[in-house]
Amino acid sequence: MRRQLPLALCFIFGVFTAIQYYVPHFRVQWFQERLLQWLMTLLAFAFLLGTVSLIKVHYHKLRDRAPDRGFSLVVFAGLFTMIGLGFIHPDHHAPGSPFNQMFLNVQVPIEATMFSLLAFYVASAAFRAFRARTLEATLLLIAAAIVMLGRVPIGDLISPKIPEATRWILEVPNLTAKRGVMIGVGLGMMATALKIMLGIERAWMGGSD
Amino acid sequence: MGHDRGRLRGARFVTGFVAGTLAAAALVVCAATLSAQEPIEPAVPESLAAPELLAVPTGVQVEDTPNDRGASVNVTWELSADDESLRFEGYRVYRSAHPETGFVFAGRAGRGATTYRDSEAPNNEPVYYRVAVGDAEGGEAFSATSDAVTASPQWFNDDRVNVLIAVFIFVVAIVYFVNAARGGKELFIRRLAGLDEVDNAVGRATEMGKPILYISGLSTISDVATIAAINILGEVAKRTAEYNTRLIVPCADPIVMAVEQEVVKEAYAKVGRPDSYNEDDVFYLTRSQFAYVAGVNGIMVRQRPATILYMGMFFAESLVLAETGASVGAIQIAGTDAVTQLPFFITSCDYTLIGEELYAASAYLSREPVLLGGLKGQDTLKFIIGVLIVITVIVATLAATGAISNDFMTPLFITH
Amino acid sequence: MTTLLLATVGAILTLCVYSFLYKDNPFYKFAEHLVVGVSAGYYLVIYTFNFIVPNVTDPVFTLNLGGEAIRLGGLDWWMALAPGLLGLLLYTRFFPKIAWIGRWPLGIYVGGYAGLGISPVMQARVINQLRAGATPLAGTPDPFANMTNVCLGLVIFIAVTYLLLVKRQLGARNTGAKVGIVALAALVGYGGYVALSALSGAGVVNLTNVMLVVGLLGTLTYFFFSMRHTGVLGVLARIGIVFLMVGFGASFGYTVMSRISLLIGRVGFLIDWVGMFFS
Amino acid sequence: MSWYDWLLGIDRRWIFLTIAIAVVIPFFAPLGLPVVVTPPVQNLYDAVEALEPDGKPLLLSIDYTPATSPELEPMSSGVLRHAFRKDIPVIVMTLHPAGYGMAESAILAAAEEFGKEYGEDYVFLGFQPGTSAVILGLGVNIRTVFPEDAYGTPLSELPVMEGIRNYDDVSLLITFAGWSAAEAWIYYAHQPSGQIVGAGVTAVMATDYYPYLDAGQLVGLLGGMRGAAEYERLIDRPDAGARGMDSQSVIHLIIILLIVLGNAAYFASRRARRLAQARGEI
Repeated sequence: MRRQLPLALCFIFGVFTAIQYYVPHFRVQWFQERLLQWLMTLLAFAFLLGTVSLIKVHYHKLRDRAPDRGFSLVVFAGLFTMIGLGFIHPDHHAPGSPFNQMFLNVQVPIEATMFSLLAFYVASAAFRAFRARTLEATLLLIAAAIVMLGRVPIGDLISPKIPEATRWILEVPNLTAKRGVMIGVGLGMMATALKIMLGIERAWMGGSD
Repeated sequence: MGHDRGRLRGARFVTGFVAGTLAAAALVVCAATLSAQEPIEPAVPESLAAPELLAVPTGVQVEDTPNDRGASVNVTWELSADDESLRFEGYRVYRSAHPETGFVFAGRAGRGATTYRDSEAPNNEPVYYRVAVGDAEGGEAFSATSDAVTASPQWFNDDRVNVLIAVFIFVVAIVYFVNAARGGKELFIRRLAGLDEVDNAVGRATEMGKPILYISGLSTISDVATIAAINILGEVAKRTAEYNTRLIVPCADPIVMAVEQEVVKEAYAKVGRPDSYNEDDVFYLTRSQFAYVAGVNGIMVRQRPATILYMGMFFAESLVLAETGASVGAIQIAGTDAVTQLPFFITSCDYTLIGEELYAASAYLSREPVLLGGLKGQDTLKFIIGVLIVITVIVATLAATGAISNDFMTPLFITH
Repeated sequence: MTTLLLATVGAILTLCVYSFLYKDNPFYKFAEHLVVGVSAGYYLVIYTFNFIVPNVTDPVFTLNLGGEAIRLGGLDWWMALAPGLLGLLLYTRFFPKIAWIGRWPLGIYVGGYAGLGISPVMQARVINQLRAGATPLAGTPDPFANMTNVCLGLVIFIAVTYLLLVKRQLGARNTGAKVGIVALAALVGYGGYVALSALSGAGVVNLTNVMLVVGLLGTLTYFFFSMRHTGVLGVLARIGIVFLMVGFGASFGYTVMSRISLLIGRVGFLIDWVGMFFS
Repeated sequence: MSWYDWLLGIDRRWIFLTIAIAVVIPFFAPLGLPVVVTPPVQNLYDAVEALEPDGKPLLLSIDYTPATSPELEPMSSGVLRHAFRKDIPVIVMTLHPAGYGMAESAILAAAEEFGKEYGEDYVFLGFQPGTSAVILGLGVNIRTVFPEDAYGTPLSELPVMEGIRNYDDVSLLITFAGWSAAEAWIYYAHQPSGQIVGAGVTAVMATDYYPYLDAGQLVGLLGGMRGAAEYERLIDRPDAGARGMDSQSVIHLIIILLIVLGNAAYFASRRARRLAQARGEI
């Protein structure tokens, strides 16, 4: 029961979702649609697990008087405000709802700004780590420089050959390399999926025995 | 002795495989008999007759849609002579169980269209179709009635035979080599530079008295890369448990967190240090991509890990994480199948596992024969694909230069 | 007024995050902890109301499935109850004694998704790519012929220079000899370019497609794990890694654009915000 | 201290400052650089251009989130403007909860500009969770996936939705996404139903989608702000995409300069070290 049953469930449902791909009959597809809903619903249930973990970690910080514990209160404030607003006003996406306002004016700007930090990091990575140490590294940085120029108007101004070279890089070496990776990764994905179904990869249960 | 046990396990494996397949087949049958969703009844009929009617479409043909879930019929016709007319308002398709009367509206198609797929036809009952043209004044002219057609659902999609065959070969290859490995066959695996460093990196963190940070990507467990990351985490956790080094695992997905807690706990138990495991070190941060990054950046600058491992599925956050990691002076080892993020890991990390190498990593670290067997199976398929590429390229070249016809290649590549 | 207030909140938080570029500081810590809390709450609420409510609680308790009434104890009702029970089993983790029951729903989740992927991946990532990769090596027009030939000419030039200059260390002492060798290599490279152009111009061979095929085989070889990369395999794997690196370089160059777009978006937001005070 | 040691040891915050200055300046002093149209963009434009006015509707899935909207919003605006100018009916939906507000604001702005009427000329279906399940569901019946539009109106009461049941009744599908949604549309809409799919993705993702373009699984592709700028040029209405191109150009030059400087310093220092080694100083 402890190990066999979850492995059996894993195998049975795996074989079902694998086989339904070949069975268009509505009776099978009907169950398949339900099953997809089940999977998403399971994830939804798991969010409570995650949230409890987050609360626990920050509660322990407060309890243990860890440095910066004050900020754990900020986490709680944000978390409980959102949960409170979300459950009081279930109309989450209504333009004026407080839940949506919190999302648009707190979460969105912070996240977008975090994301935009990338522009700075790209520049510092280019300066710090882009070294022509080996043939491979040299090719990487030459290709990057050509594509960078070829994708902006200034490349067209310098020479019409640059956009042409950019297109060539994207559609010849890049295309075929990506295709190779895609096939390889595809095989790896299928093999891993198969090994999970067959109970060979069972790390998801914790441990390998 | 060991050989016999291997064979015994192999036999049990095969029995389990057969039994499981039967159970799944039973599930399919159950699902089929249980479900009772019948197609919706068609809507209200429309009025007929109007002045100055447009030319009707001719040659109305019908066929049961092949390889479908049922309730679907393909209707085709030839364009009305007035298709280009300014008064033309589109084709309207009508359906009836009787060839003369009782036609109900099934759907419409625009100017220039010659096909329509009715997806609300009754299953296993003959029906007839007529195609009407509507004009600007609301008038309608009907075509002749089509032949009878019976919509039916199919139990097998024969457009996907090629995929099925390919998957079958793949499954056979993997199962064969896994069994061979169970039987004790020695399997070689080439060096993966990044993974040789894992041991050194753990040692280094121990010396410096600093923690190791393990980021298993931002995807869910439905992503195969995440599974690979979890497997690698198990191996890494065994090493950190041995050295008694702190391992911090912030998670972006609650299910992944639940699984990783199990995996790390198990690893600590296995090397005999269950007490060193701290559940607060494997925790959920948030699902939100850049909120997660904000949190992890904070952990990096405050905990100053000696080693950071990035394994799994990554998105745009990869470089923010890796550059912040570099700025705190950590040794960084990355592995992902996210092609777009690989260049960033390659530039800012010390070692990077590219694409499929990530899947090979858990086999490489654990050296478990079954996992290595799976790799051998994958390589076999890769070899077959390589041969296929050579053959198809030769055929395509011969065909393009007019030496042969390449029609016989088509069935191999039909795609639907 | 509200707009200005809300924009100000967003702008201040934006500046808090940018302060991290200077160094870690309390403003950043505030924004970081706030967004972790808010976003965790956001996802909990969204997933609860988008999945648990319509798929489980509504049908099970109010017999309402997507706006349609269902029968208590009917098939639809059981189909809604099942994921609810499975979901609750996840919470057995909170009770160490029965925590192992939590593996049942995990088994369904992991297995269900594992099976789902196999065939579509085979079709989209393997068969379709194989089909697209079956390019004829001759007899088709080659829009990239010139660039391919330039590249191959460069490869010849570099190879000759490398062989004569680096490998044999001929020019280590003599600058004149170095220049001569480079000039010779350039000549050979240019000759190669002219010869290849003549070849592809005559339609004898489509070099771009040759490159695509060789690159594909090389990349696949690089991912061979169960054999040592020596001999032919070694050469192919080396070609593969060259193609991979050019591909990654291209991704990098392309990506830089996206990142800057985001920064432009944020800067635009801040500029608009400042503008609000003057309008 | 030699120049290369200084350069190699430079605080990265100076680089950050340079980037910040470079991105702000074009906002106040636009350069107005010209944009050349590439084939993937032209193909998508042609696909929209070929649609019938008042014919089968165009389905737009606006799947981006606020994080990627700077790149993708100009694209969706461009395509919406193009469709509205040609009087093509438009159905808008989203696969991402955070895409709801994005989709709504994009469509409202474009509809207002062209005086389009809700329900008659376009409709917004809102968000449904479950990516692949939603896409597969649309292939069977739109009404089971979206029984009503985003504002609670049943689809049967919206003229533009009349007779629209699944992909058979939709002319072209374009997805704008900064995540794997575009791939999902290929797998679950193009593969099973043969639905013609076009995509607008971030510049990062664009290279990954070339194989799909090449294999005919995508009819056209817009990649990043540049793709948006090209589309803006095709519909002859420069906007955010074109404006962004100026900042892009300047920063790209700076980054290339940084790569060159970084390498120059690296090789100079390596050479100096080798010479010192040769002299026996180390």
